[in-house]
Amino acid sequence: MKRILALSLALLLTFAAFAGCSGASDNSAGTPASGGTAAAGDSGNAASGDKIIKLGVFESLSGDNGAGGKQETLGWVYANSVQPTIVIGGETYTIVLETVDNESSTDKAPSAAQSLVSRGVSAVLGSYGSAVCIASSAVFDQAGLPMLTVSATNPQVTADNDNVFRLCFLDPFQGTVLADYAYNTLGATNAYVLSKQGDDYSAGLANYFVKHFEELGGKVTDEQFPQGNTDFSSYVANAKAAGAQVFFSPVSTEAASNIIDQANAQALGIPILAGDTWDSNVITQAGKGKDIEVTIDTFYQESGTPFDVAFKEWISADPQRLADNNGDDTLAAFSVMAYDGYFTMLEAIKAADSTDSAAIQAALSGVKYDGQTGAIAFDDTGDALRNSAYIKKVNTTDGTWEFLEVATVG
Amino acid sequence: MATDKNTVLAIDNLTMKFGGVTAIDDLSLHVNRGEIVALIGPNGAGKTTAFNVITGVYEATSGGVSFGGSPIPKGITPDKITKLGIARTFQNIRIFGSMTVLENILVAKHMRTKQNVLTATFRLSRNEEKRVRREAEELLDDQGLLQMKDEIASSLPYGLQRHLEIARALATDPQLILLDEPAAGMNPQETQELAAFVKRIREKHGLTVFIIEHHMDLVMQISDRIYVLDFGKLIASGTPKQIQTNKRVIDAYLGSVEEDEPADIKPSALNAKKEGAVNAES
Amino acid sequence: MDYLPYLLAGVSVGGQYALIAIGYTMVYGILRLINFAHGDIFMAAGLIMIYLCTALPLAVSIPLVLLITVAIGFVIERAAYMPLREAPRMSVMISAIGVSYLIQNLALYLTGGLAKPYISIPWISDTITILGATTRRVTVITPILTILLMIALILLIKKTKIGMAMRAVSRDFDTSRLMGIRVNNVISVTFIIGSLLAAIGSVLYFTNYTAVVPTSGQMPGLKAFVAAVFGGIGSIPGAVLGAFLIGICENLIKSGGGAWTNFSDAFTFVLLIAVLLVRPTGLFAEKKIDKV
Amino acid sequence: MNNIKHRRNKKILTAVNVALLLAIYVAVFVAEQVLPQTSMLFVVLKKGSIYALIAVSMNLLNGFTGLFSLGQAGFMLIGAYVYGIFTIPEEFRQSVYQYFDGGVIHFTVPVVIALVMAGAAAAIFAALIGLPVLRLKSDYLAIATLGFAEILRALFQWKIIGPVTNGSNLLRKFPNFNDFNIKGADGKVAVYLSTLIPFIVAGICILLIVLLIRSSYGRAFRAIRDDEIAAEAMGVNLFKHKQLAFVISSFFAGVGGALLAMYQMAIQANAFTSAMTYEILLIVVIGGLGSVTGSCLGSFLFIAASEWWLRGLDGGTFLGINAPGIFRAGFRKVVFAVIIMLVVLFYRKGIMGDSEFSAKRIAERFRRIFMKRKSKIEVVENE
Repeated sequence: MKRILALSLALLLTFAAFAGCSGASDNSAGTPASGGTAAAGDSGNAASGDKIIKLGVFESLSGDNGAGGKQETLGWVYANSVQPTIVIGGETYTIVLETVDNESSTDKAPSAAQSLVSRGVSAVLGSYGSAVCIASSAVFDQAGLPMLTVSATNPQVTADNDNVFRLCFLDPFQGTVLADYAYNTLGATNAYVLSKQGDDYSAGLANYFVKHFEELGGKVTDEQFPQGNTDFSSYVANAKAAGAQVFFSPVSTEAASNIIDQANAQALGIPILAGDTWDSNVITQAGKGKDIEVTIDTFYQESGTPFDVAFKEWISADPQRLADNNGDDTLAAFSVMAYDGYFTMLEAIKAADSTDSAAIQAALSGVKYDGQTGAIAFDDTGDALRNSAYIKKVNTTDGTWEFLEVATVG
Repeated sequence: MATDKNTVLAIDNLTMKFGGVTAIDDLSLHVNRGEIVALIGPNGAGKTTAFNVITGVYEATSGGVSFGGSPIPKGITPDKITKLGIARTFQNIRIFGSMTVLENILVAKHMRTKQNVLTATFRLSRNEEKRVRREAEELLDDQGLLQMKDEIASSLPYGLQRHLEIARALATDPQLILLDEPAAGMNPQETQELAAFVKRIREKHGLTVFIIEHHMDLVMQISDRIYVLDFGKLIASGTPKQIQTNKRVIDAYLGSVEEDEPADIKPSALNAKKEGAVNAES
Repeated sequence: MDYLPYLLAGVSVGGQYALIAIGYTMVYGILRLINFAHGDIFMAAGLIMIYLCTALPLAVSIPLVLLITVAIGFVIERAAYMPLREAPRMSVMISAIGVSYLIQNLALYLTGGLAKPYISIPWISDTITILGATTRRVTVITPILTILLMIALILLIKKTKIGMAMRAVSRDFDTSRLMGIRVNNVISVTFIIGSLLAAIGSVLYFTNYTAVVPTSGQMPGLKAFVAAVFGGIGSIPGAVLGAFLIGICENLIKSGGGAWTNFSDAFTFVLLIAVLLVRPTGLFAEKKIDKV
Repeated sequence: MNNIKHRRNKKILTAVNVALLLAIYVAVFVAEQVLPQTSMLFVVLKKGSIYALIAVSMNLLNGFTGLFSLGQAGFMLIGAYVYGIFTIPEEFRQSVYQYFDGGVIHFTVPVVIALVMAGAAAAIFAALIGLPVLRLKSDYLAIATLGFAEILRALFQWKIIGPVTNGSNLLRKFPNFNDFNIKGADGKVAVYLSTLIPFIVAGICILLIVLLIRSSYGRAFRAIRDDEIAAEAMGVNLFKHKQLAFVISSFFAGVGGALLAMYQMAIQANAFTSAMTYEILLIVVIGGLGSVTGSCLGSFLFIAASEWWLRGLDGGTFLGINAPGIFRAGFRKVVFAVIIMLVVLFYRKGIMGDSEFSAKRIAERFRRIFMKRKSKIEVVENE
């Protein structure tokens, strides 16, 4: 008896799936999602008869990069709430965001990407984290969808991927800026570099930092920790044993807060330097009241502009958004980058004047847009023409970011 | 006992110790071709341990076992000993429960089939397979198990499972078969059938049989010679007649004999007494 | 090369693994079940502590978190494992994997998955210096507390009635049932003790490594299980020794520096396999001769 | 007499089975031409067939031979990497191996040969670790094989051998399923084969495993599972047969890993975690230990449920209910965990137990129903 029950269950589910998908891919199961993990409401369901254009939000909402992915998604959703409609071919379209979680893992990313493709999105926004971008770029390429990431800095994200565009600077640039800063500004000649094994971004940025730092004549101790490791006390001890004058660690916020904590516990005593992934209030909260010096480079620095104020109000208006932003309304750089990315994509859609993804992809490379994070333009491989990074420090007394300088190279 | 040409199995000064316990103490015995030899003794006398040493499950602490005149090298795995030609059954039935009756027999034939994993998978050695299947079905027919060849082994009644285990042992084309309490749990009528059967496999397959058994009437009826073990030591050996009247054997089984008991004991009486002794001891 | 900081770190993390490993080895000893969810109960204890401390004073929240964790352990056993008492071993293991998924993803769903900073418990998280190496007081407390708890547990098992019942059930499940031992209660007590030790371990562990995420129970859980197997499944002193050995070796490898550091986790398994080759059932497990 | 009748019946039943299988393959081919390429059904079919092969290879070990091994992810890793390393076209090697200036391997191998090499590499490695590991008893064997998989994962990400394995970075740009689509003159795809290819490769491999299980060696494996000591007493060399099962299972896990690489189009050693092995174990146990069709059915259900049907639970709407507050990230996995525990609660031996879903079972079922009705009619006639 049980066997028949099992088989009929299986057949029923397969049948339901068939029905689901045979209804063609544009109106997938359920009404068009109001999108976004953050609060709904703002971009309203499609009124009857009104035209809609779907944009896919492909982000890491769980796993190691979950924190960064959630903060970046806030940028997409806020931008969508500010500008929910667009005029294409004379008609106003409502922009609907379709969200999917790639779990920051390269073996789940392709299926998550395919799920977005099956919902008939015209273009893809995201993702945070270079590895999942690289892993899913081929899936979106097969479906002819352009992909715009705002925080994945590894060069391989756009190399030989003509459907992938990027707003942020690249690791070679970021590595050089940080190596310069360590060698010239901090005066360090002996650096200790700790990167995470199996993470493209981490290994890549560390590689460029080491290369440039050694070109400047500095000595480097380069080590990697395995995935899932939380005990950094030995690595801190290694740094002290190596007599390093700067501790460079391009890792995710979860590992970062452990490093800060153990550096403080073992009185590391030398400045900690890191890349854009550390630009989040997880770090300022971890550094508050600790005897450590943390300096990072990033794409954007909050400076009380009307945009900053409006964005912060929008975040604190909803408890879920506050929780996604890790409890307070400090703006993470990649949230603002996402905001600019949304409008860059809108520029491309207007230039293409159609919802066809191929046209949008063609138009995207020619887009020029003046965003909150500076002028945006693309070179022929799809990378942003950016040569400046904001350097800022953790103010350990009140747990906020303290702007230092804008660093440029060449 | 000089080991002459037709000695199939010989155990020389075998001792087996588990930690402090001496399960078998300096045991020597031999079994000649075509003989049915029984190994009896109260529970815990070391009978099954002796079988396990012969079949390589345990490695002897000292002394050795030789088969067909040549000594069995120490520490070789049981499957190699089976390949030499010694097959066995187990005290508590160990058939392959989830497989069919025929498959149980075919497993025993596996090592004798000339094949490797590729020829077997792609069914290249077709005639080998036919031969093996035919032999297996003959064996089952001989055991009266043929019509249930596709039944799952564990669904068979207890008695038939016993027969299956014996048939499976025969399927390895042995020269010597070790039967470990085959009649355990069988009613008298089944025991008689078994006695006839053991005699038949000796004639039909020219087999030598070495049997551990508690059913004295079965032992006395079919054995050419009997060895008696007590606490790991050989206390008597000889024809069934001699063993029945041997005082040391009776003591071992019954404890010291009360005065009024008649000297020679009929097997059935001995048997009943034995049940009593066993319960007391375990 | 001053090895003290590495030894200290090793002994401290070794002690924390030991507290988890004891839970593994007890549950396995009795149910022959690899309780995949045990590492996640350890993580859940950490998260619950953080949420409790936002509302309650420390003196209340520590006993409360121990209580809640024990309750979770008890409920998991009754809900997920008891109905499968007669099921094949593999199905109970899948149920354990299911529970592990459930706890991890429930934590992700409720807390949003962001790294939550663990509160600093006053006395034990102060920094102290021993012979020149600066570390936290918890790195010294952990080994001592672990040894004390182990001794207490061994006394419980050797001297008390419930201890004897546990030994009986682990020796032979069905016969002890025949002897009138209420097996389900014994199992529940095992889970309760296991979860209690895991909760204590989590308080110590997260004081040292303060970021708690839904997956932070995975690696310590796996290492504790390796320690339990390493020491001989079913033997509590074996599990504790195994955990200390793994903790120390792991950190010594990290001190090796250079290209070797990313092998610190993998090395734990090299160590385990080396031991299993010499002693196929772990260091202290009793040799089982299978009756033929 | 009944022997001939028996053999005739057997022929009919195998014919029906073959027809059933063919029907599935035709259905997949037709579905691929008819339905829109973007449908999630093809994700389930592609990944489902790959996981089915890996599940059957694990079932060969855990289900048929009774060896409890948790090393599947390690062998998939070897298979995926060997496939990737030897098939990346020369012009992409410079950008893929960017930190190792193009890596050391500068030749490519046709896809079919790469698949076999992937399996062979995994098999060779299995033979090596089989020597020390196969003497261990069940749970110790499980933890030892799990250990080897973790060691492998750390090894493949080691910077020192980066020129071969690209260290922590992704391998990509190697041929994948979509390259098999036949393009028409105008460059547009005329015939889609990208879902049929994994079905065919997985089908062939599973057929080989079934042939092995039905052969004399398969019986020896099952004998070892039922009673190791009795099997040895019947002349089955334990070590040789366990090693054989372990090596063959790893070969097909390697091929499965290569197919997974073709599906994902980018692979990273970091993703082949023990959690991946648990997923496969889940499929095997829920499908039914010792049932090949059980593993296949279990794999398609597992992929469909986790990757498709429950996807809405993360993204705001599910079955028409629109509640972004509840359906947030992580909720899908919570529901999935509960489903796993319920399924294993009700189907202790798995959905299929250890029997196979085949024409023979359907025939038996009809015969049993038919007999019951016939006996009722006879009763009526006799009165």
